[in-house]
Amino acid sequence: MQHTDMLPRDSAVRLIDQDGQVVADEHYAMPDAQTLLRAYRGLVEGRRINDQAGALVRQGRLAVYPSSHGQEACQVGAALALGDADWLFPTYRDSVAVIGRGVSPADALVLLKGDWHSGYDVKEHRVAPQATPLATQLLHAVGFAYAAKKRGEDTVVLALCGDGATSEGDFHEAMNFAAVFHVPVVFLVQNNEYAISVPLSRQTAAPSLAHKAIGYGMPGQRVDGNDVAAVLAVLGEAVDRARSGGGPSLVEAHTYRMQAHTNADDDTRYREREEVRAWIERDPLTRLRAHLTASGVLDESVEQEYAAGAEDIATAMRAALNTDAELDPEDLFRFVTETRSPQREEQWRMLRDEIARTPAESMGGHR
Amino acid sequence: MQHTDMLPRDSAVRLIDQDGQVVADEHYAMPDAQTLLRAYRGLVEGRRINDQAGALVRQGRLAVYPSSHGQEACQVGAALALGDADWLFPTYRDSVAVIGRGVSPADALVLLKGDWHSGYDVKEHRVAPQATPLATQLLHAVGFAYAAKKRGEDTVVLALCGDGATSEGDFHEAMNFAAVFHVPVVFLVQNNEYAISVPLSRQTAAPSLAHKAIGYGMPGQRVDGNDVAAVLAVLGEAVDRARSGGGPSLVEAHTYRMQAHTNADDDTRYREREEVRAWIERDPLTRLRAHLTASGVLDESVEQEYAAGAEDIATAMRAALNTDAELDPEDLFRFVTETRSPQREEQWRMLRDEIARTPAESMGGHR
Amino acid sequence: MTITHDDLRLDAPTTTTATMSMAAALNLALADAIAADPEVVVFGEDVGTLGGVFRITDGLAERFGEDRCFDTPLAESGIVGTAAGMAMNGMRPVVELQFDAFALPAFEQIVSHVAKLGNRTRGGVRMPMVIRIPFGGGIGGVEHHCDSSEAYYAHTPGLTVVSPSTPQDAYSLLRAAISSPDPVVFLEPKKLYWSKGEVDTSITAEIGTARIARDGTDVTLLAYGASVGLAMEAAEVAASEGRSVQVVDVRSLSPFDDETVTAAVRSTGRAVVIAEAPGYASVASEIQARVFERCFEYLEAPVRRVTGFDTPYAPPKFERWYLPDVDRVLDAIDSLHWEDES
Amino acid sequence: MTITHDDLRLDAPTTTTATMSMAAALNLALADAIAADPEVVVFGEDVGTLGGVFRITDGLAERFGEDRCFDTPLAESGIVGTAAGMAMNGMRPVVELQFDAFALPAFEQIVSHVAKLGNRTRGGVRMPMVIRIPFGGGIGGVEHHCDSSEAYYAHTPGLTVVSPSTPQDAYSLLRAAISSPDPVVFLEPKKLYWSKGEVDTSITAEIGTARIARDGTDVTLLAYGASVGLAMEAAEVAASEGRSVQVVDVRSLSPFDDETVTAAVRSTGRAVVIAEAPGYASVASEIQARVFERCFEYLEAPVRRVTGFDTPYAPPKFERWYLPDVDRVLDAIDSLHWEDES
Ligand SMILES: Cc1ncc(C[n+]2csc(CCOP(=O)(O)OP(=O)(O)O)c2C)c(N)n1
Ligand SMILES: Cc1ncc(C[n+]2csc(CCOP(=O)(O)OP(=O)(O)O)c2C)c(N)n1
Ligand SMILES: [Mg+2]
Ligand SMILES: [Mg+2]
Repeated sequence: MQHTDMLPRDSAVRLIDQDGQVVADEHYAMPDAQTLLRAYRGLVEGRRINDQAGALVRQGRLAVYPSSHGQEACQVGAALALGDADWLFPTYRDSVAVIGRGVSPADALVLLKGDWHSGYDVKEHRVAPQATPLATQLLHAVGFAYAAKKRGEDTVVLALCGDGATSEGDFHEAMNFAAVFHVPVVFLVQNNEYAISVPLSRQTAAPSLAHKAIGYGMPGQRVDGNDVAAVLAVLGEAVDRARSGGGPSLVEAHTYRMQAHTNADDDTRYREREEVRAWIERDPLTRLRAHLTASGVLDESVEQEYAAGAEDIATAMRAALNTDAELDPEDLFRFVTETRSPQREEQWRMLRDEIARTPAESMGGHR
Repeated sequence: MQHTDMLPRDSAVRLIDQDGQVVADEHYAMPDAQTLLRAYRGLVEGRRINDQAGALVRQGRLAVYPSSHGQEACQVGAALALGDADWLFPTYRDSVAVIGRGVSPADALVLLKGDWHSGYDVKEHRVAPQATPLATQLLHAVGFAYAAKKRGEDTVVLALCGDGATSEGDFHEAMNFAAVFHVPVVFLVQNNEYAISVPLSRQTAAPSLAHKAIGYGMPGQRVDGNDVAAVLAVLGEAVDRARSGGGPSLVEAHTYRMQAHTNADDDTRYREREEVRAWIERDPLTRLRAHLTASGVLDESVEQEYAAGAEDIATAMRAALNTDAELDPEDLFRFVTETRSPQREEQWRMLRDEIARTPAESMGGHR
Repeated sequence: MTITHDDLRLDAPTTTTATMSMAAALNLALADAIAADPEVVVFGEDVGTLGGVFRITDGLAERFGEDRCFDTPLAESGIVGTAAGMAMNGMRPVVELQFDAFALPAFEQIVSHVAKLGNRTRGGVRMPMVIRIPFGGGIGGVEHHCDSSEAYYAHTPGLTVVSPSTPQDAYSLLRAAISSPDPVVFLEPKKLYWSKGEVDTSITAEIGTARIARDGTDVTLLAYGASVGLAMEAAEVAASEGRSVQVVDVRSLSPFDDETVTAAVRSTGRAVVIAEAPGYASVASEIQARVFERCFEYLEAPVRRVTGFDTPYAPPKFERWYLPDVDRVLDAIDSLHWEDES
Repeated sequence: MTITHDDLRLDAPTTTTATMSMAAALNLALADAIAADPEVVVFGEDVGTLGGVFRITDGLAERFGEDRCFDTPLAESGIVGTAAGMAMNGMRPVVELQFDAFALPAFEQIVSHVAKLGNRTRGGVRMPMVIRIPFGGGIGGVEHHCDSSEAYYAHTPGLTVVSPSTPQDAYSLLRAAISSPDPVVFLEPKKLYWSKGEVDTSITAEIGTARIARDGTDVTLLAYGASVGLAMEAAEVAASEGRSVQVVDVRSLSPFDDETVTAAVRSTGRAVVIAEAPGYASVASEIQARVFERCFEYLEAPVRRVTGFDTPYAPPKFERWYLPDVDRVLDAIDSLHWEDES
């Protein structure tokens, strides 16, 4: 690879424009219609999941929800770009991608509901626990991929992070380790323009985040993150490269967080409504819908089928979230280490005795 | 600045080749003869300091010494590139640069002698304490420069680190903060091919370390680190840019550590003698001597004068290091915080009483 | 309120007395400090335009300009390391790290530099900087948002570590921290951000002093941060059961006010230390050990501690089991060998 | 040697009994672990070709190949974070961080992930990894090379923290650490690297158990790492003065062997805790507090501690004043209310 081939294009790769028109690209091919249809279904479901989760927060059923409304093309693209045996290393914002990998919404939302720190079987779904400390999961992805490569498996690991997270030291160390050990990892940065309130201009002075790649000796590419066709094409190439021994790469997806950082955030304090509205036109759903409708792949009945499927997911989410889980206080001590320490055993005995002495309804108050 | 202007050249900038011949450069001008002569004097003194320190370690007068033998062009270039009001943020390996800024060898070596953690007045010499935790000082340099800029001073800060240190998260965060806040800092990476035993190829897969600069939105340049003329030219431009509000930049100097990492290291375990010998030909002193002699600037008498000056420094080093400093045990407690805590006061009283009860010669043994 | 020390001068432009939340008191302290000293700057993640995720820096950027309160890239080591450099160059940076767990990336800078640079240079440079960290739980936050990491800082020589439990102390201690020539880790109990109290900006606090929060003769509760409220509640309940409970707000975790604490425990002969952090090798163990050693002859019973369990902080739905509560404190008090009972 | 537990199976290809240095014992443990389990990998800075700055990994890369022992880029968070990912994928990484202070850049990974991932996933992933850190001073090293940071790790729930004081324990504990399903911070007392002793590779150690290093009836010294040697020396001197001193090598800083320690102190009624780290909010305070609480009725005198000062580690020339020494231990023993004297 020539050095300059590691540099991203001057503008983001795009295969379908805002109006649903195809953009010719000399390098990246348009995914086939079936794939796009599958992606569209994912977008519809993803949007519904985001909106339903938002509603559940307002109803007090979820502690907090970082929505990926507006970023669904990245979420769906990430889930679809991977093979079954591949692994995803997501962040707190990537619940839709997690669900896209087959985790049930109820399990995916355990963290945000507050029942435990993570609610799904990571090995069954090949999805790491959603990471909150920024950029830290990128290193786990590198180590995970290292182990897979060493065993001769052809697993690819896709690691997600946000634009803000690229400023963390761990981003740097992960990119560097990945390149030096030439492991099968794809880093996907969802550049949604903000890290909570801090705009990209305060995050970096680089021409683009994808320009960081050359500093590690890996290719970087920019993609329109609201064009799921382009996301699939660019991620697909990166995943193929990784799988075939071509090493890691960095993909920057340009997208936008349409809602506040989480429900606890008030985004009117740091960005103009104008700016948010302008992104409605670039919505990942409408553009793909326009394209698929125009090309005759999508019709009213398919639309309805997808909507109904999404509604079923939402119903399941409500049902799951409206059920209070049975919580076992001993769980506090059960998993800290494989063998419980005498100290923790003593503490559990104290708690158990306390609970035994206490009428169930008054726990946490005076006995 | 065009994006691609941030990329370094494909090969390192060089103004004088290994044989002392001038290399024409379209962009960088040869420093004037007086400057080169001053630099030469610095090289002679630097080499002598390195060798004398090595001898003092062998005699047990220094606890440890990380030698910059072979890297003197970087050390001297760093010291000369700065104006009096500028600041240097050096590492453990940069004693020659520290001394080049006017710190006496005796004070510069206090850390390595073991009398205290740092021995010079940082404000008087505008030299930060030599940093051991890798890359951490780069952030201090950024903050320092930020404060200077905010006050409207035209101070430039030169921050040094090694090739290995570029892998640390703090390197990344420092580069990024510097670029985002557009502060007057120049980062000089002395790429001496090794981080202790680990070769550059295990440190990075990048085309060069200077290629990292574009990922932060600052210019990067590569320079032959054994050609003091080129180091001065490239650093000079970077310092001027920083001073005139042009922001930070990254300079990678290609050089070689001719000796072991420190006296405690055995470099025969990880590199061929052949490799080391090959670098003798690229020695920074011989090449500049050849150039200056050929151009008639340097003659036998000046050589002798410089050698005598260097010998005086070595004599002063021996004298200083052969003197046992008067140590005051209360110093352990004096500087931890401005106001001594009751806890530390109590501990000092205990120690003072212990010492009072103990014949001086037996401290540390049984009383 | 027993803060009477006034050896630290406050340069607040005006003095105020008003009832306000701890969040407002902290905001006022920052504003007054910025106004009083041109070298004070406040920065971190989301502290500028947004005013901080807890709104502690609300309005500062607008009022004093981007120069005095601003956002940085998202990198905690970067924030603390840059602040260290500024402090070396005469500024008084006050940085916010968003939650306890997100201070950890800055740990090397804090331990190896912030805590040591003054000593390393024999006072040649001082590190007048404040690291503000919202700490503790009790707010139903998800993992990494509710830790209590004071032990890491208190154990580190060179750092001053304080935590307020009232709006008054929030104001006065933060002003004192910003005025300090030494680096201060300032731990803000999240749970108390919206608790209210009177604040008199002319009252100064001296770092290193504990505060008798409640008088009592039978047993001494030693607490800091959000646990002080718990101690006060427990004292109230115990009083209704006929026990006179003294409460000491330790406030300054390092340095520690041995004088006040030792005198308090000697006066009652019984003590319970309360803290939310896991107890093992913690500030609570330190206090327990010190009190034991210094009050040994005066103790009627072993000093007890009521702390968080030695487990990661609990998920929101488990908080009620995890957190020290009034009953747990009362149980501890009950265990203190009361010879008049049986 | 009282290590008799053998519930941890050792898969060493052969067993050896030989006299060797602690460094050699650690090297042997690594070699045997690599040979026994294909998932064990050793990596870090300079551990491959060079064999480690202390030569603990000497010859491993050559003998077992670059696959099993290799160098990484110079980034500690990278090393630990990558190891965490490997552990999630079934490997058993053993990483070396070069000195205590240079482990600090990895602190977030250690605290927020290594310690928590097993709990977070309800055991869905385990973190069978070992973080080896040469710790402590007494070797005349310059700043950042002699710290003792065990308190940071011991305070963190989810981490196992051990430190050997003999070549035998170095071997057996390191094998046990590598076999553990949980993450272990393995602290190697630099000062003892070249101290020698007999090593029988068939002896297994159980993490979580203390070791009675010397019997005695008048007073119990509690120590770990390099301080065990100091305790033994002090016991010897005290014996010559007529006092029978028991020495307990705590070995496992977390979990802690309350059973052995409590029984020991109850048997003598007096105790001194010895550690090199600054004492404030430390493992020494924890031990002191636990012993106080559990042995209160048995104590003839307050439990004392002899620790490093609450200052940054001393420059080489000041070590003689900084480090706990025999006299300081003897002074502490003397202060334990000996009624037979005055
Ligand atoms: C190490 C760390 N520091 C701070 C935070 C608090 N925090 C949570 S999300 C966030 C912003 C992240 O921005 P970005 O990476 O762009 O991702 P986005 O939320 O936009 O998806 C911050 C500061 C954190 N989780 N981890
Ligand atoms: C954070 C940290 N990790 C590890 C070390 C131990 N160490 C000291 S120097 C060194 C190698 C540094 O290599 P490089 O940056 O290339 O500088 P050089 O020594 O070659 O000048 C290492 C690993 C350290 N000082 N700090
Ligand atoms: Mg973002
Ligand atoms: Mg190097």
